[in-house]
Amino acid sequence: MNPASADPGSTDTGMNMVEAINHALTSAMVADDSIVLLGEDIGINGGVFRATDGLQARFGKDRVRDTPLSEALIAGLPVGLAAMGFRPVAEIQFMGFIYPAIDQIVNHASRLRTRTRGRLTCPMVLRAPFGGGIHAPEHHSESMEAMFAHIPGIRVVIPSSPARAYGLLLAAIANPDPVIFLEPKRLYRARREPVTDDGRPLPMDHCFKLREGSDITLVSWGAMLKETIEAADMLAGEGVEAEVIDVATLKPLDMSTILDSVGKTGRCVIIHEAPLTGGFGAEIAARLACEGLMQLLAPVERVAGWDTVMPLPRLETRYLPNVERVLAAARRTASYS
Amino acid sequence: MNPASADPGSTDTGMNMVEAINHALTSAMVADDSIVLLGEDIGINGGVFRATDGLQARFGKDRVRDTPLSEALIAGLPVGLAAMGFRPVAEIQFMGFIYPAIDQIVNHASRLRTRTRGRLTCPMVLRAPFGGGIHAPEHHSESMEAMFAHIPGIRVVIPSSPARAYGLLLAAIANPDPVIFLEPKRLYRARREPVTDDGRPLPMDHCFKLREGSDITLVSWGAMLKETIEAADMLAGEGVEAEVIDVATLKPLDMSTILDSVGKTGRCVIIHEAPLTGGFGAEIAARLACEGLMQLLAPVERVAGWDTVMPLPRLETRYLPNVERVLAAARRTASYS
Amino acid sequence: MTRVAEFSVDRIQLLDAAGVLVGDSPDVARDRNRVIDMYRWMVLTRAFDARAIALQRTGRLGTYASSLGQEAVAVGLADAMERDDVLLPSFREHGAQLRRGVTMNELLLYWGGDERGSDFSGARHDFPCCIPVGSHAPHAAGVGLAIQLRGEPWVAVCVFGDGATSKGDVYEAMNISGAWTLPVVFVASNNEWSISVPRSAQTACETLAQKAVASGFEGVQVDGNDVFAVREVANRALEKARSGGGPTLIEALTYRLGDHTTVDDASRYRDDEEVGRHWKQEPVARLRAFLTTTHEWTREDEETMIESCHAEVEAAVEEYLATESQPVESIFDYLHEKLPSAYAGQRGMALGEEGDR
Amino acid sequence: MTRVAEFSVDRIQLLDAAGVLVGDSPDVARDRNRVIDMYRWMVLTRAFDARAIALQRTGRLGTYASSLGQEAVAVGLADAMERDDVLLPSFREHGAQLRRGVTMNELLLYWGGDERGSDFSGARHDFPCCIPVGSHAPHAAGVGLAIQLRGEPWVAVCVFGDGATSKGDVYEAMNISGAWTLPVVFVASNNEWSISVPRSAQTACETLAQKAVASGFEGVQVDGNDVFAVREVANRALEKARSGGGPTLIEALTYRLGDHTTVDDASRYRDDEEVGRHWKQEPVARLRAFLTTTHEWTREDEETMIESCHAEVEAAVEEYLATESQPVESIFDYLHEKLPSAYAGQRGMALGEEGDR
Ligand SMILES: Cc1ncc(C[n+]2csc(CCOP(=O)(O)OP(=O)(O)O)c2C)c(N)n1
Ligand SMILES: Cc1ncc(C[n+]2csc(CCOP(=O)(O)OP(=O)(O)O)c2C)c(N)n1
Ligand SMILES: [Mg+2]
Ligand SMILES: [Mg+2]
Repeated sequence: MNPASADPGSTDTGMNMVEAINHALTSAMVADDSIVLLGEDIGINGGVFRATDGLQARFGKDRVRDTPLSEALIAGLPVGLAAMGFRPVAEIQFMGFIYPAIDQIVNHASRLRTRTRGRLTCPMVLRAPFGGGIHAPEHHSESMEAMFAHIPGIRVVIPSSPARAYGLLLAAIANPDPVIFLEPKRLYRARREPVTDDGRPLPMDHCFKLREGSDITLVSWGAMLKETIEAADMLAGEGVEAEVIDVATLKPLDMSTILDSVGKTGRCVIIHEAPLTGGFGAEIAARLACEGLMQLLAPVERVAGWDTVMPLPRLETRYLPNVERVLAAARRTASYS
Repeated sequence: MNPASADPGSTDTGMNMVEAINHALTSAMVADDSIVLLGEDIGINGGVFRATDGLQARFGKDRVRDTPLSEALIAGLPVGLAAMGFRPVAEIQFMGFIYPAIDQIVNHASRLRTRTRGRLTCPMVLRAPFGGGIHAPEHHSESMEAMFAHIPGIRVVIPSSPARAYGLLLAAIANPDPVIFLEPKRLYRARREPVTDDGRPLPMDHCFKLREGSDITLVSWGAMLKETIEAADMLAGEGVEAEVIDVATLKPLDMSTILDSVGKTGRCVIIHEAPLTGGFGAEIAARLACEGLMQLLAPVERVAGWDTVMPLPRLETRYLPNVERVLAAARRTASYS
Repeated sequence: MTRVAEFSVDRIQLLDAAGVLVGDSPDVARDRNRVIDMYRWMVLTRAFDARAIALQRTGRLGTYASSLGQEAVAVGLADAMERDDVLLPSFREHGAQLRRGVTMNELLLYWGGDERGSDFSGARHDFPCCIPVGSHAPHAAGVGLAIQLRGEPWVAVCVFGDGATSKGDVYEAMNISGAWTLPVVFVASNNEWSISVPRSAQTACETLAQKAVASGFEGVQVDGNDVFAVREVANRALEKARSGGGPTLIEALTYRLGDHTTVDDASRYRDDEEVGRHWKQEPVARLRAFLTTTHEWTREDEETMIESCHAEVEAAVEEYLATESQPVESIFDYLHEKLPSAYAGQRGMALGEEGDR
Repeated sequence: MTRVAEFSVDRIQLLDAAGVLVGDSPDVARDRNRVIDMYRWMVLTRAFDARAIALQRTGRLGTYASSLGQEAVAVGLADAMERDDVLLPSFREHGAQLRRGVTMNELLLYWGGDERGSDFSGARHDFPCCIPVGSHAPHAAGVGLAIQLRGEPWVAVCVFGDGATSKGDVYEAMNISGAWTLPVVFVASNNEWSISVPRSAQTACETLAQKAVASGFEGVQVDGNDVFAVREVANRALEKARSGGGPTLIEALTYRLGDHTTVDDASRYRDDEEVGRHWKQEPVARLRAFLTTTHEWTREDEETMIESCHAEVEAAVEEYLATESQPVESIFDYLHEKLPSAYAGQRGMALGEEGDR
């Protein structure tokens, strides 16, 4: 249930996403003593994906702590720690095991500031790998980010590249309020890119435009940006210039970037791995129907996981949206008149 | 934390929603020995809202069981019971305490049939009161139905009247798969109406049209239908005939009834108590943007709770959508051109 | 078959139901002023409780959970704590909160539905009430870890009820506190009822103290209506925690003399006879009897104290009733340190409504 | 100070590491065929494990969790169970599943990513593997309740690891099983590691058996590499549960000789030396030694058995490799008893894609 290891590389050859996360954690911990990492197997083992590789050796057992196998606690203990002035960064080993932690997120982390009118606060980050595509065992491939994006008082951030993982994680850690940081594990080792390890955060609450285009807007986040960009490239070959938007921070949602784009293109396809119904794509499509309706030249389409249980690996690729599905939707949308 | 008591009335004077639920449970338990009720304080106390009043006396302690204070268990134990051929109906005392139960819903109840290709199944019902408006303590007024409506493999049902509570609860109990049955506690004692205690279920997976109209479609569920209908009545006075749709079963969503209505009216306002972002209203608005776009004559509006933590009672009414907000949105939408 | 481990649970009582010292007399019992001080906090708590219920009955307070009969647990515990220790209460520890500097006005605001009630002017590090039963236990572990990491001599004190001991998160928090030798004292205030569910239906355990065995540390039972014993046991547990000895679970045996809350009707599920029996054990009368026999506490002393407590409560009630609600924008203004611009529109709408009215 | 409760934990071993009987000789040990039968299940399990790992290494199986070194826990337990008892395994009880009639093809399908692997042709009431650690413990309580309500003599047997004992839901399930005297046997298969976290970091408890004290029932330790002792202790616990005596927690002391799973690299966090030490305790060699000295087990007997086990495994592997995936619509067709019409369109789209390719 923990994938093969690799040691975090240095910046020269570039970094993959796991390495970028490792570097962001390192950089933050060097700069700020109050950061404490917690989670299952994050110590000597460096996390089952190696995101915390070497950190216990470097920062000691006080600051990089293996917890007992207790997810409710992994979310709840940081609330106490954060209220006392620390900045805990906790890891849930896989999103499939995050559910016992929701109570602490909804009932405590998200509202400690509100409840106490700012007397106690909760600057914590809860990291968890999520999503399919690595042929993982049962319960290891789901995408349930929408459950979190509905919870008031938190941020939900999902990186889609090593550089954005680096910068957004730094931003999440620096943020004075709780952040759920969901890492698309299919991207962990998918690609290396140059990442400047300069401790500089990227802005949260902000969509990233990954590709400019004037014919159609493709909106996605996390791992599905891979297929989305592939589709955009193919569309370009067909003479359709797609603008690709990486939502990155699902909550709070930077709708203006999306509205601006759709204002220009009049057409929008939203792509996500999670089940269609009540997925976060619904919020974006809803906002288009509410705030961007008159700009729409074609029905909004959502390309998403089916409204079914995520199948085991043999049928996994039949569940996950693929480039063909994205392309088909984009073609329909682009040619709609 | 438990509201004043009242003993379930009989059909002649009509029933309020709690009484209707009590009668539905009774009727189902008389007809089917395999039904077992579980929850905190549901026995001699009859539940803090008295939904199970008198049931332990009538059906015995084997079938109406007070559990220890353990919500994860209240959701998880029924999975085992159901797999063995029973039909458990479990109560979570308030939705604010349901979060530890989500793990069992996502990872087990919803997928036992899928995982075992139908060898083991999970015909369980999880009941929980939810929503604001009764000036309840902290954590007692939230509406997080959208979190559940995103989970594949379950049904999410919300009644909005005594009769629908009666019929839909019977349907939920008879259903061979898990149902999350959320009861708008503001309606528990709000209104009495004649309910025929005949053991007849109402159809799930089906919206109810509560009012016919051709000018605008108002879509809501649960407690907010009260304000929605009030608004519809006032709109009628202004010459605007609103069609009012009670979604009732959020998952699976009967979108065709909504699309038909909006096909007729071209205008739609969706009303819910839950926070706006990622609320279930998003799904409905999204479906309109995807499947009903060309019928829309005006932007879809959503009238919802703010994207904030539910405030304590003193500011509760400033959080919950009220008739004025519904009216304002409906007027804007109806007059849009 | 080899015996590999043995455990036991002890119970401590110093003052019997008649107010007679039965164990070693603790120092504090000999100090008249200290005893009177503890007694006053208990009396004040009871007066506050009664007034809060009255306010609720007349629609001027929300649902309220009285601590009638449990005052010795709260006060004995808080009395043993240092200012910089951190209290993580459940929702029935008014006496401990008051004793630690939470004002009555704050308590009333909280129970009256105003978030400012949890913005304690004193006890700045104490946690607010915790309504989701037992969910503050993990926070206590976190607070304990913070203290441990800083090498400070303070202790996190987490109080919950008998019902809470059935919660998985309480167990998880106790387990990690044991594993990491955290400075945490867990107090199970066993008032025999979890709303309508009796302690005996909550678990097969003969004691709640033995729940600590599953987390590898000591559990001890104390007569929770005996403020001396509570204070003594708390002291020991606090000292142990302060000196690196790790957590303790204290089971305080007490009784909820009132309804669960103002919306509960306990007569639905328990006998008057049972309640009557427990009135004979209750902590305030017990300490008064001790004061009377040992420290020449007179009827006049008593009346003066009761009057002053009532006056104090009344002053707080007046302040509470005169407190205006916060403006609607407060719903937004404490959500994040800085309101994300995405919510500015909603804030405006909420304010706009203000204008509409 | 009064002592109010005492508890203890015993450990049972019948066969020492050298395969010599040290306790009372259990009946089963005298029955050559029965011993050989148990031995064969253990050898078969080990052969299966090795083959599964090989399949994973060559890309023909998904991530796999081997039970190398833990065969005696699984087989001893399953051997003690009745057919109508219900096994709720974690993900490392292949031996128990095989012994109870789950086929090797089914196990391979499951670990190969095909849901049909949990549609057991035998053992129809047994639960599938449980990946979310400990989350099946509440199910065991539910199964126990079902059995109790029907007045049947069966028992729910729930197996989990040492790491799982830190989970709140495991505690909640044990607590209710105690409170309701449910016919459940909980088995903590303590293999000393929870991935990279050693048992000692999981809890301050000296034994995991003592976790039962918090739920008010008996906990017992057993040498988990001693199939006779496992069987004996399981028998007692099952009999107790069958006869209305309620739950037992069995802590089986064993060791995970391999990596956590095929994607783990245990050399990152533990010494070869430690693993080497544990190889001297392992259950298969131990039982073989006993068979050799007591029941004239020969090298030929051994070779014949190993060959037949391998043949059995190979046949299953062939069957597995020849099994076509289910069609895409199976994603929809087991979601509900009847697919809600709302999803018909999606099912169509999923099928449509089929055509596109
Ligand atoms: C997690 C959770 N479940 C249910 C409730 C509803 N509830 C409030 S208090 C209570 C009983 C608590 O009993 P106990 O822990 O003994 O504390 P006491 O009320 O007796 O002080 C219940 C069930 C809650 N607040 N939180
Ligand atoms: C709730 C949950 N958290 C985390 C994981 C990831 N994980 C899989 S196995 C494992 C360790 C389990 O250890 P233990 O209970 O001792 O069982 P063992 O693997 O040793 O058999 C972890 C952390 C999981 N499957 N479920
Ligand atoms: Mg209690
Ligand atoms: Mg283990």
